[in-house]
Amino acid sequence: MSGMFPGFLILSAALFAIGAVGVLVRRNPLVVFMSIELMLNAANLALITYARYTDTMAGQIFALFVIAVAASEVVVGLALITGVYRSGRRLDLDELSEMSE
Amino acid sequence: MMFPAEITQLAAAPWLPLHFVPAANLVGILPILIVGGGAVMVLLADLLVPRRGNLVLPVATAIVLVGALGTAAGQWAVHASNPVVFNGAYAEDRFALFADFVILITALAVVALSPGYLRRRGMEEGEYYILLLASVTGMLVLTGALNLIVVFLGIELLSIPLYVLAGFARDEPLPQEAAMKYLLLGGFASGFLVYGMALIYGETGHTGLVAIHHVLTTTAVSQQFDPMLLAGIALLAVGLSFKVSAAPFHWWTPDVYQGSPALVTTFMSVATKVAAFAVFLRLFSATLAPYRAEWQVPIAVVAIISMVFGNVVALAQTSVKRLLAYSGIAQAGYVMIGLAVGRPDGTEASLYYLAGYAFMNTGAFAVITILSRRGEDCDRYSQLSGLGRRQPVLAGLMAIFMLSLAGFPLTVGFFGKFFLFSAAIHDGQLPLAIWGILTSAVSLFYYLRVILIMFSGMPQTASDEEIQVAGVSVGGAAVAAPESAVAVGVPAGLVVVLAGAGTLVLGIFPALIYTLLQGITVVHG
Amino acid sequence: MTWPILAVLLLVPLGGALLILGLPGSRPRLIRICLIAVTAATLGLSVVMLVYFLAVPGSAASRLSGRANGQSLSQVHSPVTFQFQEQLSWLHTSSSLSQFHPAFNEGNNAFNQAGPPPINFSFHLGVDGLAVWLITLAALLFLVAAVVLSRKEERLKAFAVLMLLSEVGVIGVLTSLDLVLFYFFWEAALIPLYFIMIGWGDERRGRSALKFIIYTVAGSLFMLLAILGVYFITGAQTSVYTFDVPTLIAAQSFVSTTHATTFSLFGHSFPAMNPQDWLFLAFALAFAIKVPLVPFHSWLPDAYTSGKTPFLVFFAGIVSKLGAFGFIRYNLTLFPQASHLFQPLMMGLAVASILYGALAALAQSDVKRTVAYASISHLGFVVLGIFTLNIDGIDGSIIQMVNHGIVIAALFICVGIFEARFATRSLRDLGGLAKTMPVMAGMFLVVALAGLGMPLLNSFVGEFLILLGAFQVSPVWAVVASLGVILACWYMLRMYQGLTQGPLRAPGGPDESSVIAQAVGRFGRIDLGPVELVALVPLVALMVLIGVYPGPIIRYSRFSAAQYSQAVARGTVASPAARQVTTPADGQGRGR
Amino acid sequence: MNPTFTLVLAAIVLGLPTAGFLVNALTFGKLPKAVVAWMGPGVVLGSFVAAVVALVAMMSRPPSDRGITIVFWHWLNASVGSGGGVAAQAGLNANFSVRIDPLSVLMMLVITGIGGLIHVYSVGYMDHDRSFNRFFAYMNLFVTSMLVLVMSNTLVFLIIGWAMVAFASYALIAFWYERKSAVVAGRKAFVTQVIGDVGLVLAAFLIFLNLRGPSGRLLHTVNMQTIFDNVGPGAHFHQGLGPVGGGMVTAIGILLFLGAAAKSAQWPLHTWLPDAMEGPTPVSALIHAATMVTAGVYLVARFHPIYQQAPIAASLVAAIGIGTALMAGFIGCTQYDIKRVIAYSTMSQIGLMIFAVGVGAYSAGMFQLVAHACFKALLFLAAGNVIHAINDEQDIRAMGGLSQRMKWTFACFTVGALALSGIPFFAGFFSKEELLSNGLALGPAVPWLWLVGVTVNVLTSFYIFRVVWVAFKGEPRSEAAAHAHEAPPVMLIPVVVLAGLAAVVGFLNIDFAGFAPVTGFTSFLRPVLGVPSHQPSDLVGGLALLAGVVLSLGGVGIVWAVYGKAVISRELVPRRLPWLYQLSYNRCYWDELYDYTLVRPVAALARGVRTILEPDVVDAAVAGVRDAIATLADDFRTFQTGFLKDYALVFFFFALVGLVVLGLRLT
Repeated sequence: MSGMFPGFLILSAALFAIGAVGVLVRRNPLVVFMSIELMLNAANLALITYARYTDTMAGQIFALFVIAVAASEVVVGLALITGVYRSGRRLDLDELSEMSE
Repeated sequence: MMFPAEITQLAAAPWLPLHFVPAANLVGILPILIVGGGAVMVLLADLLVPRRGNLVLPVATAIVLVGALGTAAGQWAVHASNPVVFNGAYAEDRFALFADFVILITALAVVALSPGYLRRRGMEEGEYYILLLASVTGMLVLTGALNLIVVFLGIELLSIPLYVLAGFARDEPLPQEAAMKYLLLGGFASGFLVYGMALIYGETGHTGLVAIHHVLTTTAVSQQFDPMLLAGIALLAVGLSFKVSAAPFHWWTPDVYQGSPALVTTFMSVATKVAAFAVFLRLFSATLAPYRAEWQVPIAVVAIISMVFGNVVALAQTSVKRLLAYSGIAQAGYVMIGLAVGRPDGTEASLYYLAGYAFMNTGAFAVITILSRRGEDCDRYSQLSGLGRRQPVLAGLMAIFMLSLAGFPLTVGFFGKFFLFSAAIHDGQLPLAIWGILTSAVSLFYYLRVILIMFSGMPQTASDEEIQVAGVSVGGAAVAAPESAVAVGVPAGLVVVLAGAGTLVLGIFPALIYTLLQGITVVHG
Repeated sequence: MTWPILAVLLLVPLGGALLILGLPGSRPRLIRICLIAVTAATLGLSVVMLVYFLAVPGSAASRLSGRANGQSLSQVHSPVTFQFQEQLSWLHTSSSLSQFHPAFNEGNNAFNQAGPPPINFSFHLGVDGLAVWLITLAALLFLVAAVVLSRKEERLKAFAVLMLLSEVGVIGVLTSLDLVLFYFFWEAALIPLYFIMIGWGDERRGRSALKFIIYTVAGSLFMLLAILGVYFITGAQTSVYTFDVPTLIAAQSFVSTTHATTFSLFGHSFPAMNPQDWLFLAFALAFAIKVPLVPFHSWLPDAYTSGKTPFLVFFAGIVSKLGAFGFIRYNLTLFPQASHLFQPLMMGLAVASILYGALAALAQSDVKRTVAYASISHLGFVVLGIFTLNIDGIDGSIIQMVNHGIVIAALFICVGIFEARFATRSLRDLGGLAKTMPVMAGMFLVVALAGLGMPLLNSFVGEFLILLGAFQVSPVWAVVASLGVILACWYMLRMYQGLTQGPLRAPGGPDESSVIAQAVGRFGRIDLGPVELVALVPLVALMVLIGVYPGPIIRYSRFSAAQYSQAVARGTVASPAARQVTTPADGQGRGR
Repeated sequence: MNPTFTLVLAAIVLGLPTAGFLVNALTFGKLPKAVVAWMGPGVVLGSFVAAVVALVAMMSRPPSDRGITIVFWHWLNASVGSGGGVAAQAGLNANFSVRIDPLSVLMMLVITGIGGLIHVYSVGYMDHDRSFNRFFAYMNLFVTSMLVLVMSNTLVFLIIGWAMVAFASYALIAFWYERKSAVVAGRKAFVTQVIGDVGLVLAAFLIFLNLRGPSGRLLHTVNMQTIFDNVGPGAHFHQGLGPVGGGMVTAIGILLFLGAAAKSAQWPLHTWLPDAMEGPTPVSALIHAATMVTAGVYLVARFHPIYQQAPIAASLVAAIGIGTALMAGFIGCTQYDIKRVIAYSTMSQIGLMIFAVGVGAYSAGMFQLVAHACFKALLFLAAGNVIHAINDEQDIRAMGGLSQRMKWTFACFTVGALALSGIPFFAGFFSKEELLSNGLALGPAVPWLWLVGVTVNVLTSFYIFRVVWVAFKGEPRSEAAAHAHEAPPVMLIPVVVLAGLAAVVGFLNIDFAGFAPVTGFTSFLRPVLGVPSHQPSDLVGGLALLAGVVLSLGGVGIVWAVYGKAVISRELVPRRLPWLYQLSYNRCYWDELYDYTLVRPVAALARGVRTILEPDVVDAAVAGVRDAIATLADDFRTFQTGFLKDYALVFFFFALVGLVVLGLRLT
């Protein structure tokens, strides 16, 4: 096991955690979105680390796909956020709680 | 490693522009190609035809779906001896094809319901059909996925159009909320899923399920369980549980089901669940089978929590859509019994249940879509009151779906549960079966209450006290029931009647599907 | 019998239901005629079946195939024999169900070692001396209900269709010889019943219906698990994986009840009772709720009070018998040893039902509730007879089931007649009506007497045999149970006298002519009309006939009672075959 | 006897009243009254004729050939033949078979003879009743039932007759159903009878399940002749029903007597009889004097083979009989309702009969039964004439002076009173003195039970002559009594006939040598009942007889002293011994005792079931489960807050749980 290997993984896990906490604590959908992106990129980091470690290509390709998918998710997400904004509501996720129970 | 040398040596048809892809591979994914290509065609057609009230798009969509269905049927009939294509990335085995059938038929039903529903709700947009087809494409990718990357792609391809569809009624506040919740939570769950996949990949060195299975078989025999790998499995399970809306990862389900247009909910609740369960079953019952002892109990616990939570909370609902959402959580729990059992009979039972679920849940939602009107879906209990008098046939069909969801004989729901419990008992998973039984008993209350509301013919005020169970006054919402019968279009009527007929026929002759299931093969790695 | 009479018996009401479904709802007279014709045809068919059955009792031995512990099961016959057997494959799976792709099926994969057992169930129909009588009773009561059903009933068409579907379900339960088929009918019969219950009746019907259905189904669901348990346990021990009832009954001779459980609770084996005992209890729960036995009866008074008379005729008359039928057909034959183990419990519950029902009946002022609790008390006798496990008790129960069906239907018709005329069923509001409706009072008297077990009326025969059977098991229980007879006399007379005797008391005043005028105004007549006579007279005639000449019923129910008592006797005497079963290899047996 | 001939006769005896009942019942009162008036009594008298023919036919045979069993139909055969994998097995085999022997013929004669007379009487008595037809339907049904009871040769049909009689009695007691008291009395009678039925049924079970034949094999029979053959004296004691005096026979004897006590109104099941006087008077005469209440005596006599094996049970029977006789006589002394006095008299007299059959003097008991049937029916019918004449007034305080206006009735009533009191040489003299003297030689506690029995004589003559004096002598004490008229012939003739019988029937037991066919009552019954094992010596018997007569006359003397000459104040006992008087007047408080210890507790229990157990336990348990789930639903759904970040948090939490659980392999 190469020396730097656990380091990258720990970094990846930390990024993932930061992203998750971001999702949990922020109320602005844009920031939440960015946190999700952070989580996905944490996974990308892990994938690439592993790809290096196992000396296979699959992880790198996987990461590319994740980046592409994340991008398309962002497109949809931004459109939705725009929609909410245009309907005259504040960009606050706590406002979006009409349905419950 | 992705493209070994022998693939390039295979002769490709000279007329194929993608000459480096063997024709067999393309034939293997023909349904996907048809639906995916169809989506593009419909996109183009949308530009050409006049916008509102035109039947070209739905008809075209339907043709695409029928074509895919026919192709899938052909593949089933051919029953290729080695169904693996694209070098182990995808399998058109019968397991996948079975799920494809269910998905395509559901999509077809949704398309048949669409023109009328969209017109009533005033959202006749061509994008609707495109998004639908795109989502179906994702589902078809998912059912046969033999590589973690493909699984991820399939899930996202399935989900992203649905995020849009959920918020398709752009001018209403609830769909916006639904779409936002779905998108953010979906992305959140995707993070877990991908991270889990990354861990599995890292610990096994493979993304292909076949290779992963080999590695796991070895480590399981030597009892060298890798905690990172197990953590990856856990995250994978969490991500998939989210997609099948199993508790406690179901939180998006009630809100999204309620907020989305009823027809989207129909599609979401059935097709998504089938596709997600297909990959769930393949991954766990097959690929991760060597680690069954490790994941069985957590999965069983999730199943039990789903059954309990879904059924219990459904009791307190007053909206049929929301009721069906919780019911869907519970049904996911039932299907997970088969998953937790993991043996072939468990897998079969789950598939049988999913097939039946497609009929009954599509039918139930279809009734709701038929009752919808401009600006809202009429799904409050109070709006169903007296339906038995106004529209006895529709109410009768709804009753069949409710009975089926409750698991009564004569309906497909009975044999679904029968096979599931049978598998559980055979595997010695008595607690699963007992929890299934107990929660089924609880579920009777709310399913039968819907029938009671439709048929009892009692004035709403009288039934308030009668049917109230959790302190929720059913009549409290005071939404007036429609006075007159709504018009049921021919395609919509056909869908409901066929769903009802299917529910009954499969409930009386389980062999019709079960013999199909007997021939199933699962490529599992 | 060369033609499939049982299938026809199922198809006639089903076809009738479809026929009526096709009739216009605006023609109530036509619908009613069709309904009566169909139910009458069913009764005719069942009588034909009865005649053929009586001609050759117990001729058809059941077939068996399979091997257990080196011995071919075909050498062993089911102790209970069935006639008119018809069998159609329903679901038949091979033993290797799904193959996980062979190319990848390597290594030491625990997953693929034990393939699932085949699942086989079939449309297997057949009857014995227990079922024939109940089927005939059912057909009769449905005809009576059809007669009682008024042409002016709202949504007549729907009622008629649902009624015929109920008949299909009930006959299905009684004729099925496959556990899955049995459960299928058992539950499916509830659906039309539920629709009738929520559609017709008093304003509390919705609650009553929900309570009934949830209560029954909740109990039945455990039976579903138990059915699967029987399947797998029997299969594991005898390698005969089947839901076929005769085969299972025969196979019980080979099932070792001391063998450790095949169940496990996440790896821990199940403690205390052996699996057979749990299965027995699961079956018993379903049946105890259906009968119902105290304390599982709370659905009954509500359901009986809410229902309309035609519904109650067949609901109280035959549906409650299905529980008792199940006790005999399944509990005694499939779990002989557990039947002996739980005999005190079941007899205790039965006696508790007898006394509790009687006491509760004694305190009611609502006559419908009185009849409801009386029914609990009477059915307590039936269950008491069954769990004497001897020939007299079981025989008495079979007869008493028929008797109770006749009596309770007649009682509900009578009570319904009072309710229709006076719009009340409270003993506080009614009295002395013999003066204004002498014919009714006469009929009601016979019915009430039959209800209290008067000799030369039908119930006496059954109760006598049941008590005789119980006395052989435990004189104390028999003596305590016979207190129920005394209480029955008390509450029946209380009801009969309360309604017909004493000073005239009815809505409309104490004056005879004004009472009559009120009733005529509300109903059209005061004493029995022709339709009501047509419904009541056959029942009353049967009460007398069976009371005076019970010979034929006994002669053929006796045979089945003997078979059942013999089947359950396997629980005490270790048969040679059972002793051979030393260590039934769990894995091998299941492996196939 | 010729089976075919006997079969026909028995069929006629049974069939005529049955037909009468059916015709009457199935026409629902539409039959013309005149037809019923002829048909009702006619069928019973026809039956009587057939019974007489049967008697004559029987007497023409030697004593050893006077019993025959005839099977009418196979009612229920629960035996199983072999086949179909089932072994052959004997089961309950109950035919409707009848036994024609001196005992049953005697009972048939009493039932149809006296019954016929009472039917005739009823035509007059019920003339104005609007339910004339119904009355005769019930009466005929009663006769049928009673005949089934006495003729049956099968335990099961004995029980059937037993219960049918109870029903007929109930129907007739509650005949005037608009009277609340009649309805209640009917119900009380019926419920009490059912208690007795249960005793009988349990006894039948014990016999059926335990009787062994000579070879020691269980017989599983309900055929009474077979039973008697196998328990009778001289037979294999250690088979049958076990050893003499063993638990089995004793239990059977006691259970049988439970049935007998209910039917014959013996303590502790006696309280229904006085209330039964709510029925029309002919009913009281037929059912509650002449026939039904004596069924208990018949039962014990018929089952004497068993009682002979069960001395403890027999002694109990005797003691209860004599005790009831004393108690009823004591109560009868203070009652004012004329019918109740006679009812207590009946209870008392039947107590004596029960005593007799208990000590083993079976034919003496039966003889008293016959004599009692005559004079008690006479008393009731005569009382009925009185009641009819003074507008249904039954209180003797409202009568008086009737001897002037109703001479025939008075005469007949007096004959009945004399017969009842045992004044020589009326019927009661012969029967009762024979009966009592047996107490000096047989049974337990000799001679103390006899002493009690003789004491009853004083009470008997006191209460009945008290009625004679108060009701018939003196001045009319009411308007109605002053204007009373003699009854019409249709009511009077049966009374006169019965008076004649009451006067002479006692001579039946005198063995006129060569005066065939009447050969003396005891010898007539000897083929069935045998003779008592001991007789008192002539001297002792003579002294006992003398004592009895003296005491009876003493009772008359007291009445004369109190009511005739007023030598003794009427208020003596009420004033000096008020507790004694109250005890008697209030019927020893048995009704109250039963009300507080049985009826009310059961009713309270029933109410408790309805008001507490049902709603608060049974329903509450179900509702509790439902509410618990509903509460759970309410709690659970609050988790679904609607806030996205809550969702994400819970999701995250459970994902961590899964991660930890799986990652650390906690499963």
